[in-house]
Amino acid sequence: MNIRFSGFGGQGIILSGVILGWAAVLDGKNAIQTQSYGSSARGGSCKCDVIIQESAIYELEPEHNDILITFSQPSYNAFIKSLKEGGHLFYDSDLVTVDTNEFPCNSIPATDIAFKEFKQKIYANMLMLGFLAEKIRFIGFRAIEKSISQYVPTKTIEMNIAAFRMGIDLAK
Amino acid sequence: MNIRFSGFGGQGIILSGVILGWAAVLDGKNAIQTQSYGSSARGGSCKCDVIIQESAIYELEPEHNDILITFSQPSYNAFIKSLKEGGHLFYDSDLVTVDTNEFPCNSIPATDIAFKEFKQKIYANMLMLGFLAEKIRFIGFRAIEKSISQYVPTKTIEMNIAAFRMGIDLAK
Amino acid sequence: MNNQKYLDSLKNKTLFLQGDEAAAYGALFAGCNFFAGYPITPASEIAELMSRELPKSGGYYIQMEDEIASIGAVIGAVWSGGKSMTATSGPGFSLMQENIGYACMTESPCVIVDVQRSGPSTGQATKGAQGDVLQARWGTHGDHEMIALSPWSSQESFDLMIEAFNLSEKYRNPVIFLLDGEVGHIREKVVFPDINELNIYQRNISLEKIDVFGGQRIPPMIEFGMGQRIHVTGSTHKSNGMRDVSSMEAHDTLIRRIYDKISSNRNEIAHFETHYIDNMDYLAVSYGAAARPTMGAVLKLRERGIKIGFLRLITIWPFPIDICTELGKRTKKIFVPEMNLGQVSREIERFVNCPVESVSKIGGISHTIDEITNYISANI
Amino acid sequence: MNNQKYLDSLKNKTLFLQGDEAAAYGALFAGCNFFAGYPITPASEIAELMSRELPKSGGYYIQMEDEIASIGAVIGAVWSGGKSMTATSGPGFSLMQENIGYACMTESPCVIVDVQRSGPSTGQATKGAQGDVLQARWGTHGDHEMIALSPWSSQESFDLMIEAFNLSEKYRNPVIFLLDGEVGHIREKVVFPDINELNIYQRNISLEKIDVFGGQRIPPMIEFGMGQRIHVTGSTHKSNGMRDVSSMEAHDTLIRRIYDKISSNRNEIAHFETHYIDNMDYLAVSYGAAARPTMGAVLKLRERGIKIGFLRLITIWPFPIDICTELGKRTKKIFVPEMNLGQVSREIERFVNCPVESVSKIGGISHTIDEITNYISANI
Amino acid sequence: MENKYVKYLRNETLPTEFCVGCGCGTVLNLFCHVIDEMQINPDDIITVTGIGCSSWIPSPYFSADTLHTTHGRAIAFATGVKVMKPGKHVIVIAGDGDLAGIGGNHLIHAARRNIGLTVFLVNNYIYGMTGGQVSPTTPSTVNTATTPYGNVEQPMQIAELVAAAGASYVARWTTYHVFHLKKAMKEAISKKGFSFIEICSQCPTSYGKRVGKREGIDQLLDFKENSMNIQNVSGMREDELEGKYIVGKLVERNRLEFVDGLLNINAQFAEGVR
Amino acid sequence: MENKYVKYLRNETLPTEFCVGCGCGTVLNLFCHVIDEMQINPDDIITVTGIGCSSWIPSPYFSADTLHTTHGRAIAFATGVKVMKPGKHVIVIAGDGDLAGIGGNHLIHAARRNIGLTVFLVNNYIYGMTGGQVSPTTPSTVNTATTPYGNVEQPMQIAELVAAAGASYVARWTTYHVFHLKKAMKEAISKKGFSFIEICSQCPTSYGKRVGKREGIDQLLDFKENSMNIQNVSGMREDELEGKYIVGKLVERNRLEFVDGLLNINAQFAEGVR
Amino acid sequence: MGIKRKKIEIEIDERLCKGCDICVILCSEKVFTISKKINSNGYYVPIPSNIENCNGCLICELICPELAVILEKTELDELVAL
Amino acid sequence: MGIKRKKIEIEIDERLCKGCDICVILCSEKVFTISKKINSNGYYVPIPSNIENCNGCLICELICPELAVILEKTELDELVAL
Ligand SMILES: Cc1ncc(C[n+]2csc(CCOP(=O)(O)OP(=O)(O)O)c2C)c(N)n1
Ligand SMILES: Cc1ncc(C[n+]2csc(CCOP(=O)(O)OP(=O)(O)O)c2C)c(N)n1
Ligand code: SF4
Ligand code: SF4
Ligand code: SF4
Ligand code: SF4
Ligand code: SF4
Ligand code: SF4
Ligand SMILES: [Mg+2]
Ligand SMILES: [Mg+2]
Repeated sequence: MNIRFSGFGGQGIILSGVILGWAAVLDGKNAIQTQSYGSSARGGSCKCDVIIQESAIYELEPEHNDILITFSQPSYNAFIKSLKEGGHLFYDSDLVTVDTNEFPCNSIPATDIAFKEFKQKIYANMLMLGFLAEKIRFIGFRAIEKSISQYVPTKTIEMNIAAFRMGIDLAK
Repeated sequence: MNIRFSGFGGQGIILSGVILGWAAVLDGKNAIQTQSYGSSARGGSCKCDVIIQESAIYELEPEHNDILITFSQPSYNAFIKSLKEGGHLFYDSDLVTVDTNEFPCNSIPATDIAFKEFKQKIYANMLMLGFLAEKIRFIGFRAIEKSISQYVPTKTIEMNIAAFRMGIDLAK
Repeated sequence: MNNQKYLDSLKNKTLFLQGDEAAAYGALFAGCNFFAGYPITPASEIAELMSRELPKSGGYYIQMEDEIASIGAVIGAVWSGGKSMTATSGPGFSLMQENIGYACMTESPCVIVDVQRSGPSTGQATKGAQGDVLQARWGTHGDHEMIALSPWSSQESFDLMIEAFNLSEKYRNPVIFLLDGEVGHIREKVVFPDINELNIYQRNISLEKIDVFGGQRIPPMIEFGMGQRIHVTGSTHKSNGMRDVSSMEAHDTLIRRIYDKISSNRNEIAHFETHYIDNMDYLAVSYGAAARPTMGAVLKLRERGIKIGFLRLITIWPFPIDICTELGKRTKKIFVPEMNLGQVSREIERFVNCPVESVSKIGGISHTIDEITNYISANI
Repeated sequence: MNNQKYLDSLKNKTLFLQGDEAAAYGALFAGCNFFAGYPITPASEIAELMSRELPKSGGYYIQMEDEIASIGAVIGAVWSGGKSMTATSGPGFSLMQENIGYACMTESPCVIVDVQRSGPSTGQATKGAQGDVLQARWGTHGDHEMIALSPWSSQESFDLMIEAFNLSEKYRNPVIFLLDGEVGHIREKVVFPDINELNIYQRNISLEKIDVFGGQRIPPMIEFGMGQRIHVTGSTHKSNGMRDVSSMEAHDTLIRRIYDKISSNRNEIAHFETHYIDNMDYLAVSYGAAARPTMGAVLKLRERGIKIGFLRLITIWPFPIDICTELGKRTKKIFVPEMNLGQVSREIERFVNCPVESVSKIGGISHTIDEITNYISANI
Repeated sequence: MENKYVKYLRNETLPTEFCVGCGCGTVLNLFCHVIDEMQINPDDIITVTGIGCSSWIPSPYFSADTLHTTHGRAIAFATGVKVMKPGKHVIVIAGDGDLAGIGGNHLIHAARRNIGLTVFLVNNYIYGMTGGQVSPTTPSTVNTATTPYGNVEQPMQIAELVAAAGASYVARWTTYHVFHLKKAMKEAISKKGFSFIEICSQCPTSYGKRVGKREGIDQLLDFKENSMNIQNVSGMREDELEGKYIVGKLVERNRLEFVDGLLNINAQFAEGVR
Repeated sequence: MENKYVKYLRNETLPTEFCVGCGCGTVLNLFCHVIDEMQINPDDIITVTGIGCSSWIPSPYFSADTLHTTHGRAIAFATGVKVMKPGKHVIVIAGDGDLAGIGGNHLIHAARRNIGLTVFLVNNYIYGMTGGQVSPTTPSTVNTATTPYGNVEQPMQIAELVAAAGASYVARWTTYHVFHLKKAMKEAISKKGFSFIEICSQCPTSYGKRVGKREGIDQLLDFKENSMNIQNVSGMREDELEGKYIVGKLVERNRLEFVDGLLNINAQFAEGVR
Repeated sequence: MGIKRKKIEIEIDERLCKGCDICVILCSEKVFTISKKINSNGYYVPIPSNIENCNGCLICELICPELAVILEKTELDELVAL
Repeated sequence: MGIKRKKIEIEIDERLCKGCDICVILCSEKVFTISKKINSNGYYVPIPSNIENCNGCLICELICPELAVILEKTELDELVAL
């Protein structure tokens, strides 16, 4: 399964991918994660790809994704074409306007909720991750939570997991 | 014919070889000249090889010389082995003591004569060149004189040619 | 914390690491205690990790003013008892060439990581490539041999880095660690070993004054400050290290020994992996990032009934000549997927009589499995 | 004095010149008006002659702080309308590699002389060698092609330097002038031509704003200061020069064009000389200094009734593949005398099926005729 | 309405790729103003630069002949340009790492040689483009991506160094000092010989955030509050000056410009004097 | 009798290959005296050098561990040595072209970094070993092998530059000033941090003969007659100082030594403070 | 004698502005206010809401990193009774 | 009380000296004279012919580029009547 997270730098895009990839490994799967970063343009769009498979992973840069998660209009525009037929689109409904109905869509106003519920926009990524995990159910929640607690600063583990769980609830 | 000039830096060794080589060219022959120079050791021994042939010259570094001209004991010691059987040795009799009688020897106290006759030791090389030219007679004197006048500073052409001619006379 | 304690703290850990990071940890396990470098994409992660971890293990990280200084400091550290390394990408690797030659000439063991990016020149700085394969062999002036290794995964990046240090110590030669931007940047699972079970080659140091530059094919080293008053020079030297810049024999003896110590041990140094070679009509040869989709393609082609074998090079230099020569006799055609315009494929041509076809892709993105599968299907 | 007057003053002159000096005069005849360099044995004579002669012909000589700066200034001068060059030896050539790649990438015509000395590293600084042949091709990172020429006499050094400038202008690529310390330092007769009878390739300069980096295989150049506001970069760029560091297509298009403009014109660029190839059992291939005793040996062997032909390479890169392939089919064995441990011989192996034997000699002194004669006699 | 200075930029490259609040943009902005006010035709400008965020000021943004070179080598390339085009304004704009780190040798030698280049060094105290590694100007004790436990090196005083190397004009200003900086840029461009301005600039992304100044404005306010004019610092101790930005003109003097020196010799040959 | 300092040399390499009257020999001689007087065991010295005549002082002559590196890079190599061997005296001796020409960047950065190296730069105003090409310190107007019509560049004031770069100890003396130079060498070796002496030295072969001073003694007499102590030059104009050798101590100050900085951090980890 | 009155117009170029707020904070006359609305590039472009307070110091125009502040001064001659 | 009298011996190492004459010219007491005889290396080694004039300043020993000046001071104690 090929999953692409995308958005602006600073939205925690790459962290989401790393957490998911590692969670897949903890769950006994094979996973690789790659990211693209601009040279100077820190504010520009950024992406993070995760490939998760039961078998060994030989392809490093898949042409098409099964899942696209996007947190900004420019990245939506740039990457919607990479989504496979039948692929799933996830997006922040406040930040992205979708102009196609080719794909099954899933959205929450993650950034807004994060700001309202956790006082910091940065938790949007964990909200979305929970939302995604529940909708797709390909990686165990336990593995993801373990991965979260390994990757986020110790002081924020609780908050991040709370956001993740809220994401799950929102998807139910 | 392979000719090696040798001595200390500053004795005009290389100039002798260049003049002879160019004279050979002026005389319609093929000639190449090479020189070796130490890295920092300006006072150490130095050598200058000239190859003169009627035919094209393909060999750049002959193993053996037909003629060795030497102006210092260290260079004599270093290069006497490079002289071919039957090769000719020329040396400054004040500066070099010869310890073999394998080769036909020709010597003049060139440096001493230069100092006495021309007030500068530096003319020793032209004295020796004249001496050599007359003894071996392989390049026309006119060509050598023309070459000298092209290579020495304009002001010293006359003196150099005078020294060259004195060398010829000394060989007679 | 000292080195042993530090490594014990990592024992048997499993982490999700980029190839770059895995290489850095590999170096730490190999005993690297000195890193000098200069930031450059896509190699900076190595420096950053080393700057964070080395002080914990009692080692030293320095950021120098440029890459020339970096490799210089690395070599200085080697002779002062360090196990040392640097990491860069093409532009910095080009700048290091003069002193890489110095390391060959002085037989200074060290590891130079080149995380290859899309060149020439500045090219596409954030994109991976395999364009420096021949530069790794021929980048510096004068005759020399070279050891170069190229991993295809994070785990191998870790494991092979230990091997890189071992080879460099054993053969007293710089080792080029040819990562590529793709393998350097994928994050994958890496399992650390127990340091006590690893085979770490200990530098052969002589405490007496002996000939450090000759007398045997691979002489022992010394360490500065022990009283031998050794003379180390990049000029031609005698076996005692003293300069000899005029004798032909001195040069010939030195250079041929330095050359032969690698080339005559080619088979010991050359690592590779083969698949399906017992029963093949065609052969794919690849390495590093490109080897992954190649492996995928070979599996796919096999499924389709095409008898194709796969030779994955791990050691690039000295080139694994024997296996190529042998396999070359048993195949109709060799396909070489590489992220360059055909560099390893050229080398293979020297040893085989069958056609060798470069399946090249440049522009920063590795081949897809389909691209290779389709290319081979169409060209057999 | 301006350039025309200056060159007229040299018209038809015969001089006794070192290969280095002849190369410098060749450059002046070719219209070189900018030289930036850094002293190094055995190349300093070129700089010294240029510093003396360029001001007479209205050109500029600068000694820079190092070789990296030298090649940088050379490229800066090119885009400002200069015909420019530098000269160095192995250590400096290694340092220049990064910016040589830049010259390839920006298609900046210039000539880089490498008077090869005994390496690697500092080696034997005053001794000649041919150890940088493969470095000339592969010294910089990333995929690129290269033009490299190697003369065997002072006269050819002069003539070939004019060709070097012409090729560099025509193909918009740096040209490596691979002198060796031996040819660079022998003094021989050189006859200058009449400048008015020479074929000097005039740079194709566009006064309008056009695509300077694409659109055709070899686009015209511009000159700074003419109002086009051109953008020149060593990063991957579009045909208008603007950076594009993310698109695979941009990179692929650019790099393949830069590569192909040389490789597809291989036969036009490749100069060589053949002797006795119509009727031969064996073939000797050589170039530069080593070609001279090789020629002597071929003559001697022929006298002895051994049917040996001789291929003297003048262009080393792009490699004269066709002639090698062809002659390879007609010979039992190829002997390659070189002053290195076998560099051109490796390349030949790619194209022939007969045995290729390197007759290598290192240590600063070229082969004697007897050495080559005896070696070949003993190994046929 | 359109900003009338935008015409000096390559329009298709806008908006810039600089991070939000980056000082590079201010330097670019001021440079446009300077060229406009000096009424210099951009066709008479050749910009030369290296690799780094600051190098993007001329490449691609400012619309003139642009030579985007390798990391650290801009001044070396520019030397070749200036010799062949002595009548043009050859202007180098690049970063601290580029010009004073890897390229430091070219900088001091060009200053010594007194070649008529104008150099604007954008000192953001960090390797910005590569993501925040320590640079030669990073203050001591600062944590960066490669000094996670604090920088143990001492920052280079670039302007002072270039002055000691022999430049004809040397000044230091910050991106906060827009009027002074604009004036200094004009002086530098007008000056015959090697002229140099160290421009202290904010880099919120790679530097600011490491010193608790996450937004561009935070560093600008620091520049505002902690700058001292060079005329007022003589006699102050090193530790008193820590954390201060010493701004002002360090040097202005007349020496033979390098290319003039070359041209003189050539003229002597041309006139038959030699 | 034997000179008791010859024991500090590699005997088999004597007599030296320096030209008659070369100042490199005097530097070598004084260095032996200094080591003897300071009672330093040569086993505790690691010399590092580059390529050039001056580099031959340690390589091969002075008998200690010797790292003879590539042209210009001695200080970079020495940095690796010092970090791994902080307890040893790491001493760099090389030429003006080597350390300040091609190697200038390493010089200024090592000074800035304040790494505890001792650097003796033998400034003979020329590229000696390669036969007399202009160097960064060749005075203006001098004819050399590559400035046949006179040098149009300005000579670098190396000591001043190194001082501006941040060194802990900087002095300049000539080979004529044997007592001062000997004392300065001792101070430099004793000093913690980066210490530097520019030693003006004669090169009769490649430089002296170009300025009418064909013998070593001629340049020594020039040093004798035209030296001024730095304490007496303040306020003098540039043109008044032309042709003068400004000798004396330029800087002596205390700053954190680089390797100490690294060791501090490691110690914190070792002690579990971090 | 005439005294010059200046008419100042200020606009912010939506295409270029990245909402760094440098102009907002450095303007001593508080001419700009922070926008609450994100623009199509994703930035909050300030609004020059108090142009009448502008003293024409030009800091905003000069310091804007995106050349996004467009400031036009029109000078109107006006007779003033002394 | 003792006053120290110094005995000074000076020798020039023939193997090392290259006859640069720096010692000859810089010795303020003219202790050395230029030799007329070339040595086996081809150099004219000075002769310390006026050792008695030597004031022990050590310049010759320190400045000799070849470490060829060997200077030994022996300090002899001596009783002196005040
Ligand atoms: C030879 C070489 N080494 C390293 C790099 C990687 N690199 C690119 S930009 C840069 C540093 C940028 O810092 P600076 O010059 O201060 O510019 P900034 O981005 O801070 O404006 C580096 C090290 C390179 N491109 N080339
Ligand atoms: C990279 C490189 N460039 C050039 C040279 C040639 N080279 C050898 S010594 C030298 C200069 C020596 O001058 P300096 O450092 O002043 O030492 P000196 O001989 O004057 O003591 C040069 C340019 C080299 N060896 N390596
Ligand atoms: S990283 Fe720093 S210097 Fe680079 S664009 Fe961003 S803020 Fe500006
Ligand atoms: S060339 Fe100059 S520096 Fe070199 S040994 Fe001779 S006198 Fe000394
Ligand atoms: S300073 Fe410029 S970019 Fe920043 S908010 Fe104001 S107008 Fe926008
Ligand atoms: S010109 Fe000055 S007062 Fe007017 S808006 Fe701009 S900063 Fe404010
Ligand atoms: S100074 Fe030394 S080398 Fe020179 S003449 Fe005197 S003893 Fe001999
Ligand atoms: S010690 Fe002084 S006085 Fe005595 S010989 Fe030497 S220089 Fe002359
Ligand atoms: Mg910076
Ligand atoms: Mg020098």
